[in-house]
Amino acid sequence: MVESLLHPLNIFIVGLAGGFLIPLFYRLGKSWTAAAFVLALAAMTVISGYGLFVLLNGTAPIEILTGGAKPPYAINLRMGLAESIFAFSVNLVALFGAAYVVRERYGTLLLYLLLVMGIQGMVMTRDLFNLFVFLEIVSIATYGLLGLRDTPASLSATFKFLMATVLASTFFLIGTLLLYAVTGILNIDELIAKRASITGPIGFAALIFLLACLLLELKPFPANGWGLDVYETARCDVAAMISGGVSAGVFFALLKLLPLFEDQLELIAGLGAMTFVFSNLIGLQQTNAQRLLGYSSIGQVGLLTIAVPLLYRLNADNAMFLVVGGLFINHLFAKVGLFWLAGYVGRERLQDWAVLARRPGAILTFGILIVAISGLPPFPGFWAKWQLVMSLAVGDLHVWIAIVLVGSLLEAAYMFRWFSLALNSPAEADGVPADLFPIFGMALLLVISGYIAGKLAGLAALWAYMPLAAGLVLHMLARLPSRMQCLIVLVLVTVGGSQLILELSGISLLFAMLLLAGGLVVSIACLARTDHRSGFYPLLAVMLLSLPALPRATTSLEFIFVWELITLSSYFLILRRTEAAAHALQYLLFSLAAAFFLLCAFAVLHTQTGSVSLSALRAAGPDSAPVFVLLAIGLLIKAGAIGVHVWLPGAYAEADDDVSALLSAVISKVSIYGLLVGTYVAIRSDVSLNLALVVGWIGMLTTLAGAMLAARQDDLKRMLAYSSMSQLGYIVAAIALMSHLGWVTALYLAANHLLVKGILFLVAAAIILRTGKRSIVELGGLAGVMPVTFTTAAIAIVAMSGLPPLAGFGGKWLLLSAMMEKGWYGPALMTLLATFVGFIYMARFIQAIFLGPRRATHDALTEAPIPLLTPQILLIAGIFLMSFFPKLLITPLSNAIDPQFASTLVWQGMSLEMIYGYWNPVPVMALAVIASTILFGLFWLLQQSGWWATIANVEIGGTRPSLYKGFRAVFTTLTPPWAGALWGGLTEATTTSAERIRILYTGNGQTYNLYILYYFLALYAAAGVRHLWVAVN
Amino acid sequence: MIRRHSIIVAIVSLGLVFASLVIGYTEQQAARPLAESYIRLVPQELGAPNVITGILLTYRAFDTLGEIAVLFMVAASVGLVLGREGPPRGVPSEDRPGEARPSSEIVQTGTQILVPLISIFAAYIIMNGHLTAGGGFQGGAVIASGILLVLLAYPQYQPNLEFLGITESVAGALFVLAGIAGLIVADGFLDNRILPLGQFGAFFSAGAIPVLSALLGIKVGCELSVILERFRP
Amino acid sequence: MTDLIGSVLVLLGAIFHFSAGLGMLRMPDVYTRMQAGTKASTLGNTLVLAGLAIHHPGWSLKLLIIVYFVLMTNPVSSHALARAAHSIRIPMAGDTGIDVLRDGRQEAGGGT
Amino acid sequence: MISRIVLTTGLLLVLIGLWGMLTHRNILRIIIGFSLMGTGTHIVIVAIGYVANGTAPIIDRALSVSEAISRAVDPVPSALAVTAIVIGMAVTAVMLAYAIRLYESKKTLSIDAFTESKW
Repeated sequence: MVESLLHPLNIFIVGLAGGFLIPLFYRLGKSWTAAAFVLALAAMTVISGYGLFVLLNGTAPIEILTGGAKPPYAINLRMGLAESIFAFSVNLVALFGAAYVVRERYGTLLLYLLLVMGIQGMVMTRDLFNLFVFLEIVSIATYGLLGLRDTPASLSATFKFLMATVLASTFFLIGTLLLYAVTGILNIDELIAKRASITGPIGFAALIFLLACLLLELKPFPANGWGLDVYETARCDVAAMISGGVSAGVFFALLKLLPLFEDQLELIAGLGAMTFVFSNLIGLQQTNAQRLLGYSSIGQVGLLTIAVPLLYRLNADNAMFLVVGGLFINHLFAKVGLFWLAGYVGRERLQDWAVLARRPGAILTFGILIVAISGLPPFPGFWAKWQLVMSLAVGDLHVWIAIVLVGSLLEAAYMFRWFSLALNSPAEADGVPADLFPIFGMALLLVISGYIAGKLAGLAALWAYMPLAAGLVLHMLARLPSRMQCLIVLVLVTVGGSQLILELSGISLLFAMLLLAGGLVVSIACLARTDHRSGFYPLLAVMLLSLPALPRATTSLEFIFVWELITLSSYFLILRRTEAAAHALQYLLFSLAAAFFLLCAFAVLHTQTGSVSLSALRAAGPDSAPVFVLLAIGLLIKAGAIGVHVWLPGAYAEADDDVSALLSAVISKVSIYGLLVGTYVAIRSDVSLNLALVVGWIGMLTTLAGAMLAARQDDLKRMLAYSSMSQLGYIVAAIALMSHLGWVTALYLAANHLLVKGILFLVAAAIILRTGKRSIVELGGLAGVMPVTFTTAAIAIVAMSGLPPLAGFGGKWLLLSAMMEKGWYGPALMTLLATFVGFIYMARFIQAIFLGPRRATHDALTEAPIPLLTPQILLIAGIFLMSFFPKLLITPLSNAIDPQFASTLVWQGMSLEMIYGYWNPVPVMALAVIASTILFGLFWLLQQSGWWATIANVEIGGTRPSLYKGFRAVFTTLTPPWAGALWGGLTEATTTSAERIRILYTGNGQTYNLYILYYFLALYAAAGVRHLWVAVN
Repeated sequence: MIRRHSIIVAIVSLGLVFASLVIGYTEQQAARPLAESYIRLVPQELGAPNVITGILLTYRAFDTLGEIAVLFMVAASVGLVLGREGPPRGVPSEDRPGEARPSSEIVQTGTQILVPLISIFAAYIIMNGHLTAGGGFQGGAVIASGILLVLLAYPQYQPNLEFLGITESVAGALFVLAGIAGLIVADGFLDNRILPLGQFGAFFSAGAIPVLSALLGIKVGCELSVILERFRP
Repeated sequence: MTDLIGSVLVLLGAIFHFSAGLGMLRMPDVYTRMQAGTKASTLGNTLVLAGLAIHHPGWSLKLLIIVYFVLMTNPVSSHALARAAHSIRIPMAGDTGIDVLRDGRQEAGGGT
Repeated sequence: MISRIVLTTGLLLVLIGLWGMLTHRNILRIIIGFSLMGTGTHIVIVAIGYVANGTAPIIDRALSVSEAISRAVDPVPSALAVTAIVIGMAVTAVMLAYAIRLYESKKTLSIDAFTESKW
């Protein structure tokens, strides 16, 4: 009995009977109607849920017969696994959405219930004309529900929507009947079986009519003005049902009929691509919240329309399941949640969404939904996109991969711009908030489906989710005082981190320890701030734990998952400061671009070696040069190499002081680890060794440019940001050496840079905390007032600049000897020049801030607080350890570097010990001291003789022309802002092109009908050309 | 001007597409296999002489059920959009005279003569749906035309919306009930063999088809009159 | 012989229908077009049906009912249409002589 | 031969409906254009079902089952036409309802007046 009650046919019986009986219940009383309505929705959800459960356990698709006869004569429906997923998710959304509709008039309940039934009818029916009837049921229910809001704008938008959908369904009707004229069949399964017989002009026209309707109902790019107007003006829950539910029904119809359109697959994918890219492009220019959601919803459906035909062409069925399921579920829950949030906020302009920041739960839900839509971990969109790129790469469809990634980047751009607008713009008093429950439900469903999709994609390891779990725990404890929370974070990270790095070995162990220890020590400084920072500590926990998780990743999926987790958590941390909004967005976009390059690299690797694990990098064949190129580009973007460094100073400098310390000291090492992992490939593929030289040159150029830019800065934190950019250049060059010694130097420099930059940024934090000023010109003579900070800064500067006896000198020496050994004389010369320029800004750092005349106001300053000093002292201890007992670090380093790697190198030079042995004696140190004094003397003379003034421009006005001003003029001329101009110009070009394309939507309904007609004709022509083309050869 | 030219170009090219259809079209010499089996099956399995009503009310009854849902929703949407319960709609503007004027005496007498004729004709169409041409939808439309004539002739006449609404819902619910009965008694949802097939061509024959056709006729009649009522100022 | 008469009647009916169509096109304003359309087509129908009745004597009763139905509906509906057109003051052709309805309404002081 | 003429008239009606819908400014004429297009589609549907010199598929004294197979018109398109006509009517009713509300909101029926949301 129960079995027959849960049969999918009951969905339609409940829907129809419920629909017909609601007016009767209304006569009984309003509460009866609402109860009947919710009961009907719940029944549908239970039935489809049970169907999903049964199908997951492997039963055959459930056949639904009507009219007491077998299919060709009667209409049949079918509930397979895909249908049950679509039906169940739409039902869930409808059930949650019932909260918005339940108090309306009975007509609305009736329409809502029949709409949900209509969508499931479209998903399940196997009869073409029945699909037309359900399409009409869904459309008419939408027309009725759109009538709920009766502003003039929404009425005219609905009329445009009405005209467009009637035109589209007429196409479907003509198409169905022409198909019947050619084949004499209405049942979809039989049609697909006999699709070879659909020939001749009528057959061709029939298919194009059908395809045109299905695509038009999905609101394709040029002919979707009407869809956008409805999204903008409809009531938010109706718009949610249209964007989520109705597109689900229509999209599944397209999926079902795809075998019929076998020679138009590329055309469909092309049209989908056009929609995906252009709607995301125009999305950049939107100011109205719901219209922006309209563009994003149309874009997401466009992405689905790209994925399905291509995967069908490659007949990758399991990939199709994860990709279509993941993308659809992601779009449905996230988009519906955001539309409800639009209703919850109740304001149109994006800036006015700042009212969300005042309500605690709301901003978290908004963040979850935004991250989910942009296809970032841990939500289903991310896994689906990963699987999509992998499958497309297997099919060598690289152009499509580029389209998908560029579109997703555009979407992430305007979604996160919106989020930062909501977080940072000033908020006025907010009204009484409606209930957040349905939206929170959607966020919860996203998290659950994200985990399931993750398991499907192959990442079931719990350790990958540990950072998020820690973040959740911290979020629970948000009520505690901030110092307590910080301690909990430190404890959690130590425990979690150590548990993470247990199984590691070799370089990954060393790197994991470096990142974990560095992160912990530097984040002690967070104790300095006692004000309540909502959301800071959970994000900090996520970031600190995902850092050691990166070396733990064994497959490329895990690597990208953790990589994007780090990017996300650091983005949100930077975003906390209102001035950092623009820089944070730049940081995110560049990091995402880097992640996408890595994704492409792993996709190409996957096609070549067939395996997803990172160790495949070692086994890469000789033709794996493109993998290395893509990897290198991605990692150089993340490391902030010359040309792509525009995001680095803004992100590092504008973030909170302790966050910027973490960013530059610890997170910048992530790209270094990536390079270490990636460059194995370089050794294998023949062409890569000189590619490595190119990377080496880029590294050295970055160092030089970074040093010069740092020397130009007046802002304290910007100078340190540029200096960490230049130090990273050294490390990149060291790795690019591809020699055993080179890699030892790289790791040695990385550790040294972490310690040094940690101290310097904490010093900067202390100075800003005490004086409140950031520009060096206004500071001076702080040594007297802040002695301890002065000493730590001095030690750090000495270590960084490479002066003996501290670790910096050892690092530079190793780097120089590695370069000599490799024969890279150019880069070696550049290293010397860069060190010299570096020394200039480091000297200025000490001289301008600590020595020299002190301002009167700074006399009463006190020493930096303890929590800022303790990490500095720990780091200093680290530096001393590295300087005076290098054996402790270098020996584990050299045998940590994979012996197999070392063996391939011809090792004729001095053994490490021997070089190391040479390093200690006094002559080498003396030589260095003499060299630097001579250089200084030379410049001092030049400056005195006035020759210098002629070169530097008139800027040196002071009585005693300071050495520094001369250099500054020279450096400004040497580092013209080309990179800034390049990226600025690019963004300018995208925004203006978006502006120009937007004019297409004139708002006139009749014009939109003309666009629809032209869309059909274009489709007919394109398919016709392809048809002839196929016929010709 | 560009608009007009672009419209002309669009229509002409669509005309070309249609021309290709007409050229490619060859008239059917004999019934298609599906049609042939329907013509054989409907009289034999369902006992209904009119093959189209047989298809409509049994084999493709799910479509018809969808149809009823469509009409039901239109009545509801028009009600929502024109908002009977909302603020008094249709403030009498200058070009619409006060409340509607009673129509002329000729029209009233014409109505008195015609309405009985129309209702008889409608009943004939509905009840003989399975025997001769016609059926629930067509009959319902004729009923509605009768009611429209009455609305025109006597503007102040207010059809009882409450009653129409209830009959509409009850008829729909009964139709679904008949479908469920088919599931339990006969061998499929909406199967008409829940009642005896009776003698071929007789008034009470072809199982549930006459009943379904009657329900359909009443429901469509009520729905269309509700819609017409909503459209009055 | 009877077939000849029948088909002649049908032909006559067709001519009247044609004239109805012509009238609709050529007449200057709404009212004249309407009366042309109604009168000619009613007579046309009657003649066609009569011709049919001669062709198939068996059907004559049904045809009679149809003629009755046409005679009932066609004039009444065009009458209602003309009154409605007049009440929303659709303009008449220039050279109309007298307007009985308007004069009638003025005498009653536009009471209705 | 007959069905080819019927098919052409149907398609011509669709074109005329489209032309009316695209050129006329008044919303009611646009709706008339849409209903014309609907009627044209229904005529096309029926034309597709026509069988050479066929008659209505009603089995009675005049047309036995065996005879019907060769002389009866294809019943399926006619059945679909009934459903399509009902849908056409339903959609026109909704359009007229919105036309009334549009008229009340802006006191004009010209489609060009309703272009609020754009870009």
